Amino acid sequence: MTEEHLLKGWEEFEPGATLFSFEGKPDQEVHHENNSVQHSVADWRVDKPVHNKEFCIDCQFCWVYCPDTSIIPDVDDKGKGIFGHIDYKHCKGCGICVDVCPTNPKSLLMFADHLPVEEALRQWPEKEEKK
Amino acid sequence: MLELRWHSRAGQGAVTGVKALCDVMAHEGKHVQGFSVYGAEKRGAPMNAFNRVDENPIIDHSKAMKPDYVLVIDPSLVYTDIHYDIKETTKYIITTHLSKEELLEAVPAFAGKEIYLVDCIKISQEEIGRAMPNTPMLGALMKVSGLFEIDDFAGSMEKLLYKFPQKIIDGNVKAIKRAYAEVK
Amino acid sequence: MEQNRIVWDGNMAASQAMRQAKIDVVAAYPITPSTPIVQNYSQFVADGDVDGEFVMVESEHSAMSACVGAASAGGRVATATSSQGYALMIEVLYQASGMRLPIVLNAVNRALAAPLNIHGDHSDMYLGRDAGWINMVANNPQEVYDLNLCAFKIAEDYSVRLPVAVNQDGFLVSHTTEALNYLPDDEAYKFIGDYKPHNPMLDPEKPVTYGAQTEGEWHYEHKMRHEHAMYNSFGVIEKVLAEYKELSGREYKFVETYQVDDAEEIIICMGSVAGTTQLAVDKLRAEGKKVGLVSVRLWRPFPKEELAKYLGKTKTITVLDRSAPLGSTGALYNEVAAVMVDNGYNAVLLNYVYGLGGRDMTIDHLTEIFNSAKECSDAGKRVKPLIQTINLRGKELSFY
Amino acid sequence: MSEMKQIKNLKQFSTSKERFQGGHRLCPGCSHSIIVREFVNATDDELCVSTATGCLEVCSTIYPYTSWDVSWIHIGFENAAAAISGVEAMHKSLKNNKKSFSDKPMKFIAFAGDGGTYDIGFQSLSGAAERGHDFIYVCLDNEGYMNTGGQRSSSTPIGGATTTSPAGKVSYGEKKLKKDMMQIMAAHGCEYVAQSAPSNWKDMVKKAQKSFAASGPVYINAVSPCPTEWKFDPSMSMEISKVMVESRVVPLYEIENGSKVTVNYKPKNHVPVEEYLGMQGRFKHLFKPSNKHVIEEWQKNVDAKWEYLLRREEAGI
Repeated sequence: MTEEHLLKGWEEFEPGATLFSFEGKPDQEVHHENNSVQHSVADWRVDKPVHNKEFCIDCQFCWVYCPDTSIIPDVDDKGKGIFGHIDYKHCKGCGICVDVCPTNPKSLLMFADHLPVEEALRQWPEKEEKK
Repeated sequence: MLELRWHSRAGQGAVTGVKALCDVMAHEGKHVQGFSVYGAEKRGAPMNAFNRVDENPIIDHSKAMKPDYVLVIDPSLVYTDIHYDIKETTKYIITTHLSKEELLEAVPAFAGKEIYLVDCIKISQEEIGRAMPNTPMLGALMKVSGLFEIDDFAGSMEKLLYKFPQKIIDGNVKAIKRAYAEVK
Repeated sequence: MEQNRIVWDGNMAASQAMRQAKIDVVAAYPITPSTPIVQNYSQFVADGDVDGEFVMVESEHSAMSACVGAASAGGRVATATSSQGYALMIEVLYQASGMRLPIVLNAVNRALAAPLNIHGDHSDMYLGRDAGWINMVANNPQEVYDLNLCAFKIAEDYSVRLPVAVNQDGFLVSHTTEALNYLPDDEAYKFIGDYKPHNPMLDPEKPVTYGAQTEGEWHYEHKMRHEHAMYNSFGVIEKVLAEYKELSGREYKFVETYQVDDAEEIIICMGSVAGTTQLAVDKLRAEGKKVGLVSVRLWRPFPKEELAKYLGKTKTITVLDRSAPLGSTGALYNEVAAVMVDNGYNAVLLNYVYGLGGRDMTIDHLTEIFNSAKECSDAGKRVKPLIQTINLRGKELSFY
Repeated sequence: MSEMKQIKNLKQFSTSKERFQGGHRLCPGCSHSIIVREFVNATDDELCVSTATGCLEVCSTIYPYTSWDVSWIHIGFENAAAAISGVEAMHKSLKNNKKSFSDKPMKFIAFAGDGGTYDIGFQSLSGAAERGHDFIYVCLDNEGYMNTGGQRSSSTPIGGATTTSPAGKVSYGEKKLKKDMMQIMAAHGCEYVAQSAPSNWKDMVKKAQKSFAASGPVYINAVSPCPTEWKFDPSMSMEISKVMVESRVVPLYEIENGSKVTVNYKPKNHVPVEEYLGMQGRFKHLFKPSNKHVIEEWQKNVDAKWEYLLRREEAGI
């Protein structure tokens, strides 16, 4: 579904159907209303990843392998990237972040999308013994 | 309107000759048109090129023409059909090493026609260093048609060829003047 | 304006206008009969006469693709092609106009195979009819030169921002040497003006996306915006042509006319045949016959209103189409017929398919067509077949 | 000249400014966007990107949205290379004539799928590479026309079942070996040619940075596991990518200046091809006894190619 405010009349569009990434200059980092970051694909998701800070080692595998740019990192006081939060507006629930998570138990796990995060954290499994 | 038809073989410079004549005539304030009939044929194929010269703008873009002059710059083409669409007053200027008598004997179709002969191949070989019969043919045309004084025409051609090495320019000028003198 | 007189063929006229326009990128691929444009431009590059980039691509498809890339990047762009090359470009012609990129294309018109033919007819121009380009038609080298300069100015006008094709007949114009006048380099460039970029990809301060996918909710609006620009361009084209007349003394109209005021039989045509037709008109007028000529200069957008001005009083109109319509009436005929209906005019209409693959069309042929039209005028109705041929060997062939 | 961005580890890399945004409409688990992010985030230079028609193009710029924070153009299926060559030519022209919009270093990338590279876009790519434009061509190789329902391409490997090379009662699927684009592009004399897989981010980023440092044409073959048409669970994309590398199905190697081969990663443990094939629905039929010979042929081909690369590397040619 398209947001109503974007459905303009023919005379209001930029000639040539061009789209812009930013409002103003890029370094101001204000995305244009036509940047897909403004668009939610949350309704694609059946299961969602939940992050458990307790086990996370900030390896950032989940960040680099997320196909939906939905692992939003933070920067620590040393200027290094660490796990920040999950962008549930753009996460489609593919589960790659869980698959690539190296910790034991994993710091990211999939849960039903409607399950509250607090409940998911309560259900977190124990460390798995190596077979 | 003055109309000319060139008979040549592809690669002998008829198109260049047509353009050169256009250039010189346009310089004199005339309206000109030059074109040729192109095909997929390659070097050596018989081909035609055309000039139109007039006081008024030339807006006819058909190929239909009854030429005032037929210029033949390859000696062997006299044996082909070069007599179509001509009128009674059409004059032929022909590159050949033959005499008028020899030509009439070899090609009876020329009987009763106004023909002028000049050996542009030999002239260009001797003066320019290669068989390029187009510029000497223009010299011969000046003589037969009286369009320009030969010195004026040679001077215009000299300017036109400015991009070439001096040796080539001089050779062309000599060839033009010699053809002017030798055409009969 | 002091102008230089020179002898150029249509291809050289196009090449020289391109040189004077100081194009930033030319991406081109040679094809007869537009090859000399690409060759001439290569020589300009070799001689240091142009500053822009010249990209010799591997096909016409890539030529137009590189032109679209270059134009969206933010500079002046032009190319040239003919026939099969035009056909290969066609996909990208739609992209260029849809993205509203002011590219100038010298279309040296040539027949489309099969069977293969290198000579001039309008099959390729007709093929590009609906591609959303402004299409102008030049009937001789002087017009090729003049319309090229105007094409850049029209295309780049902000309210237009559409690609422009300057069409000329293959060989009949492209390889025909004529005397013409041209402007000094600086005056020609001043007329066109500096390129004013709009949404250039190369500006890192404003990243832009070209060529998005517009599905059902969007496509219609964008196409109609394009349509609006096309209709809107009449005014700009008129203005640019007027400015050019002021500068050069040479006047161009959407529709050129000759002896139409009291004409009872009119021929409507496009391209180099217009000059020959004018001579046929002179010949018949000398015999007291009331004949006239309308030559369409602007093929797209089609000047319906302008054309209507000349067709209200005539008895018979013969439309010449230089392309086989293959199953209907010719494209130009259809435009004229629509103008007649729209205005409630009721002259007899005839359509000739002529000149395919460079077949000659002489004053005599045109005289014959006028005389045939006269029979309809005298009868007050169409007494000839709707579609006829001229200068075609074999049994008489006509349709409808 | 641009400076190479320092990327030692993911902690450092993840502080990069994101240049490809979420909200695009690629399938969950699609490897395309992973590769794109690894690539475009590996430089701070300004970028102009062209993209051939395909999954990436369609899904990243469905009007009224663009996922690109850099300038981007799509023209057609077959002309991503020609399009970017035009952009690059304009950049050069404006720069030479002191009309540039910016003094910042600018690089040019074309992304295309294997359909737009191996097949319909091959001429345009060959032309642009031969002309020596300063551009990087990244093939997102998912071994078929996945944008339109999984038809075969000349990148589809032997035995692969696609909708136009289906397995059936008398057919084991695709009959031909995958076209070797790496060698073809190396033969064009490209300054840098490399193959990589998204699961090895370090390899990909290194190759991206080598590409950005090059000044001539670069070709990158990035294998892109496709959950939808290869038929595996979306969460397994990087798993599959890893097995492709470990089984030597996709050797990570590079060819510099048209000839110098370097194998960038040599797997220590032998993973049989069978394991890789067994993870995907598109090869399921190969495990019928009558098709066992195809798996054997697969293994033979993979081993031969691996040997060939090692010998090329050793010989230094």
